[in-house]
Amino acid sequence: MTLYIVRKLAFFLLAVFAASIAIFLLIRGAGGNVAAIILGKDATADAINALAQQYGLDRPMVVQYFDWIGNIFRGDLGRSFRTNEAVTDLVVSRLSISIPLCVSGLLLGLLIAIPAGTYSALNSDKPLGALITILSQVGIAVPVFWAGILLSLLFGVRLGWLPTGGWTNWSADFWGAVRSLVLPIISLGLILGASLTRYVRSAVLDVMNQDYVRTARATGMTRMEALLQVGLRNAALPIATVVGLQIAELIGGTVIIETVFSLPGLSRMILANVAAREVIVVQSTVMLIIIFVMFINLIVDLLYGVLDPRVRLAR
Amino acid sequence: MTLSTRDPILAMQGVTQSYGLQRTSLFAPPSSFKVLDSIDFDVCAGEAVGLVGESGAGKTTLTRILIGMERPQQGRLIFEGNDVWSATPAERERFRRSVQMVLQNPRSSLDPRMRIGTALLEPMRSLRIEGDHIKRLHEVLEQVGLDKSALERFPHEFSGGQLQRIAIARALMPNPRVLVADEPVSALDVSIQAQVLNLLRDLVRDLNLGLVFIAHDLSVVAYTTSRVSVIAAGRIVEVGQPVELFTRPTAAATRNLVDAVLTVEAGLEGKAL
Amino acid sequence: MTLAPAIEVHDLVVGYDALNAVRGVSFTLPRGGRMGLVGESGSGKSMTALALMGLSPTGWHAAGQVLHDGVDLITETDTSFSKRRGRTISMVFQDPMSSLNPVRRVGDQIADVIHRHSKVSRREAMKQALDLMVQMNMPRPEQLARSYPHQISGGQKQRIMIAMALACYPQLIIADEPTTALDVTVQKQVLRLLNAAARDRNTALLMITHDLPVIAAMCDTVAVMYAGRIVEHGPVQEVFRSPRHHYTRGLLDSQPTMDNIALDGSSRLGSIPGMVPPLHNLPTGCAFHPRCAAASEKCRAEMPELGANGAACWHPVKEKAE
Amino acid sequence: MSAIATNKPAKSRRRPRWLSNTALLLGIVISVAFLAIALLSAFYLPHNPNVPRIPDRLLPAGSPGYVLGTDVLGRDILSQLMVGARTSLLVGAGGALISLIIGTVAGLSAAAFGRIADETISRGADILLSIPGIVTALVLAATIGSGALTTVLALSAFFTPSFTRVIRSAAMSVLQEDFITAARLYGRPTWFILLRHILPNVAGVIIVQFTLFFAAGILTEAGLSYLGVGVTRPSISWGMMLNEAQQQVGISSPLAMWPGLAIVTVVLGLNLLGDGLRDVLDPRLSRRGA
Repeated sequence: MTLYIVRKLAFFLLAVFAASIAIFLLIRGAGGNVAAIILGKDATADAINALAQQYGLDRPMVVQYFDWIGNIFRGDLGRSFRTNEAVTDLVVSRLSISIPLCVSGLLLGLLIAIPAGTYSALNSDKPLGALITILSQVGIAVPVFWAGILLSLLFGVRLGWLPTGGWTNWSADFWGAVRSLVLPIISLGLILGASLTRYVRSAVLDVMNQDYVRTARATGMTRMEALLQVGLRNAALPIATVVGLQIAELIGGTVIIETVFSLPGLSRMILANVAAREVIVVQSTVMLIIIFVMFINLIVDLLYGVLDPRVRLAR
Repeated sequence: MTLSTRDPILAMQGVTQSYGLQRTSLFAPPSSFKVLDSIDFDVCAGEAVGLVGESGAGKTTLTRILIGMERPQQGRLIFEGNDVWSATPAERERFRRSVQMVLQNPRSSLDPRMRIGTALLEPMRSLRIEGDHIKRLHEVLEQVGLDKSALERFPHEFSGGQLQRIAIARALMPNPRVLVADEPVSALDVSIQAQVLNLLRDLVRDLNLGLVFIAHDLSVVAYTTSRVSVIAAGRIVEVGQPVELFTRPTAAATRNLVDAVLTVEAGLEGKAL
Repeated sequence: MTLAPAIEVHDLVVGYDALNAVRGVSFTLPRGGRMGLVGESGSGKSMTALALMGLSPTGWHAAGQVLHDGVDLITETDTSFSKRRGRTISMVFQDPMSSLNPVRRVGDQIADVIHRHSKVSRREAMKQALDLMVQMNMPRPEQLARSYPHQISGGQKQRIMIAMALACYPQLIIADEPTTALDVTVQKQVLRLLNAAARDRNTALLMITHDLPVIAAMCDTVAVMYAGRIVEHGPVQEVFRSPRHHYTRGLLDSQPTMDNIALDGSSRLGSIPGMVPPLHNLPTGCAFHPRCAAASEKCRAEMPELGANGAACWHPVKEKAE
Repeated sequence: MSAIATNKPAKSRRRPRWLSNTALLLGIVISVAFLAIALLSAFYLPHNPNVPRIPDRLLPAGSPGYVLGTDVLGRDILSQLMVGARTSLLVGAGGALISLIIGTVAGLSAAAFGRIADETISRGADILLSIPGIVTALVLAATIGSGALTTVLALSAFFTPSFTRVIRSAAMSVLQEDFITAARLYGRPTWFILLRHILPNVAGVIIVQFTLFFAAGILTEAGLSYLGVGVTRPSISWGMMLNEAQQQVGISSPLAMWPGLAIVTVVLGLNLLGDGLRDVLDPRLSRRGA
């Protein structure tokens, strides 16, 4: 297990390193002169050079890279060119929206998917089982923003129960903030739940066809006991893997849903910076998101190790 | 018996093979494991020899070396008197044509997307063998007892026994001198096993083939071959005629294997267990 | 007072959609009796076993009558059947590699069975589990009990499986190819264990296998299955010494024996021509007729029933062929 | 013997048969209709979808000349939807096709060219997989600017690692078959085995995955265009139409319905087609059922 953890940690660091180089090269390589991008088409050569000097963009690439990555690990994401605000401060305040949204969306998705997927795996010939299969198939085809639009149409506009957008700060109006997040979370959770349902379903189907489940039943477990005591415990392994893979999708969904409901989260900030060509800010915040996803994947891998004795007790 | 004029076509001499093991911990030195230890093994024309042993005894590695898939770390693989791994390209080509193999699972050993006719011609094309391929196809099909109509069909249209015949036919296409059969009947039904065993015996006799028959079941090997080597923990522990091995096993591994054989007679007499 | 048989099967039919893998199988196995059910792949022997356990795969249906311990198992609900499985009727499966729960320690898996069916404490169940492991000739049971399945050998896993099957002193154990997946040299040891343990407990044994020598060694009676039906049924000594059905004859002739080993080219294994017919394309009449040398027009037209001679054949083998 | 005698339940029991058949049929009908409309839009449109006609603005569906009405600038909705279908087709299929090509080459290489190649490609794919597609799109939009081509690039970057993994694992299972060993034995080189044995046997998987990634591509493209970092005018995308509708007229407008419905229908159709094809083509499933 020690070796397993070491290996996974090493891979995490390697992955972060590789991804950071990729992002850095993509922005420097594909984008050409960063200072020129930031200043736009009409900038004079002098202004571009001045900016390049100010940001150290005229230094060798290797130096710039290590300077940038070093700062990220120190928690310094740089400053906005236009407003001169520290990006780190901006990010922190915006994470107070994005993280609850993202995590609750995932939890809701799992809360839907595990029972629904399990039920439809075991009762594919019953009407409800078939209905779940159909609904998840349809749900996968619904873009998350359209789900958001439809939900706010129903609960916001038609019924007037919940806000269709906007944000009050947690400290200013806690319940108001919660109310603002309900519809975004439901949209995110429903759509994520639809695709997770399929994975849970196939994991459960797969596990329930295994010989050891048959053994469990041959030694006196009912179908339900075999499912709960043996099946789900084993299905947890493939499901954990899939959840890890879905994190990247989830981030995409979060970005979109923040836009639908005009929530001033992290993604809105990135979008604004993309529009404003704040290349360096985009580079840093994007890297932050990638580190987050990779960290979650690391956690999932370690969890897998704990769940599976074949991994845990391996050399 | 042709034992007096022993002139092996294919032989392994003093072959030793070790594999590195995965480290047991981060700081442990890498260790290695001797899979084969000074193996001598050979087969002559018109002779069927057997190789038996439990799983993990080294049968697979021995087979891989015997057919030239793996290079021996120590010792030599000799074909028609030449060391295969230091032979001229022409000699190696001849080795590749002359030593063919039949694998355990017939359903897996034929590409499901390839017609039987194409599959049978594959060795000929790959080994660049000249001649009338169609004539050869018909010859070989007759040798294994299959109809010409098989050529246009796909593997899924055949039963396991028929597929094993097809796999044997493919191995015979390049007109080999040695046939290596790795557990050729263990994936087949009992009533089909005998068909394939009889076919192999006929081929040895009719084509003057050298047959190497690898299996875990001593009784099946004994029926098909005239000389059996017993392998255990990477060493050949005993060589002899099947009857001798059965009646007077000397090595412990042989005794285990003999003891493991169940027969209907012994069962009926209440002496089996 | 005579005890009811361990199991009594009447006209069992097991199928999937319109295809039947088992087409009317009947037999009776007395208490403490040993019966072998022999057949090749596709004969329906494994489906018979699963149907008796009420564990037919999803989508499969079983009909007929299976009397055991005073009830008809075919009509049992999952809940009440589950109180019997592992207690009065249990099963040993073919592949011990995949038949144990990979995420639970093997000792716990045995103890689970005991704990579930007898009202003893967990601690007591574990003690009995260790006892069972000792009876299964497993060295250092305490240490082994703490292992996960992937840490022990195939032979040890199958001993664990047998211990689980025996744990509650069942009336009947169904063993489906219990040694096929094991290394040759451990097969006999496992058979010996199963043999002795069943005898000690007076447990009836239904051996399901393609391996005639195993049946000869373990069983009193044998039923030979072909294409979903029993084609010959009788005491092992009679059936194997002088089979009446041509299929049984053919199976026996294709066994390598001491006689064939003397390789002088004269002795040859008998073999059955052709192949096992697929379920969806069974021959008319006697399903074996296309492969049978003695087949006549009648065999093509009418399906024979099991006769007084124990064989379902219109032209039974006359006498001992030897 | 063991492999043959094991009686695993038939995999075809994954869902009721009537549902599978209806689903495949529906998938075929929708996919064909979608392709037909996308192609038709290249030759015939009721109106120019980019020319504003202010007098005709916000006409309801069924208005004379405007089957589905007009938007806030008086542009014909139906024509925009038709062009949107073409965009979805080009961007979705383009992204799927590029990742198919790279993914197949990479996946086959990982499977066939030894441990170092496998580790490099597989770990590389793992790393790329944890970069959200939307992030790639944002970075590309920030540097080279948004547009249909950028979107195709972002989709390919996002899908290629998944495609690689699927092809790799399919190829791995084919590689374990004995006919590969046989081919090696009679001296076939690796490239030949890849082309002649592995590719035909994973072709089903490739087709199925292409269909599914095509659908995912349409969905992702819609999301990016909705955010304004995807397709831009004069190209038209369903996601972009939704964004405009929401910003300019508010979400209660029927304008927000049509593009959404179009996306759901087409993505559903392609997914159903892919799943149906999987039942028919994927040897890993069909072989077990035999």
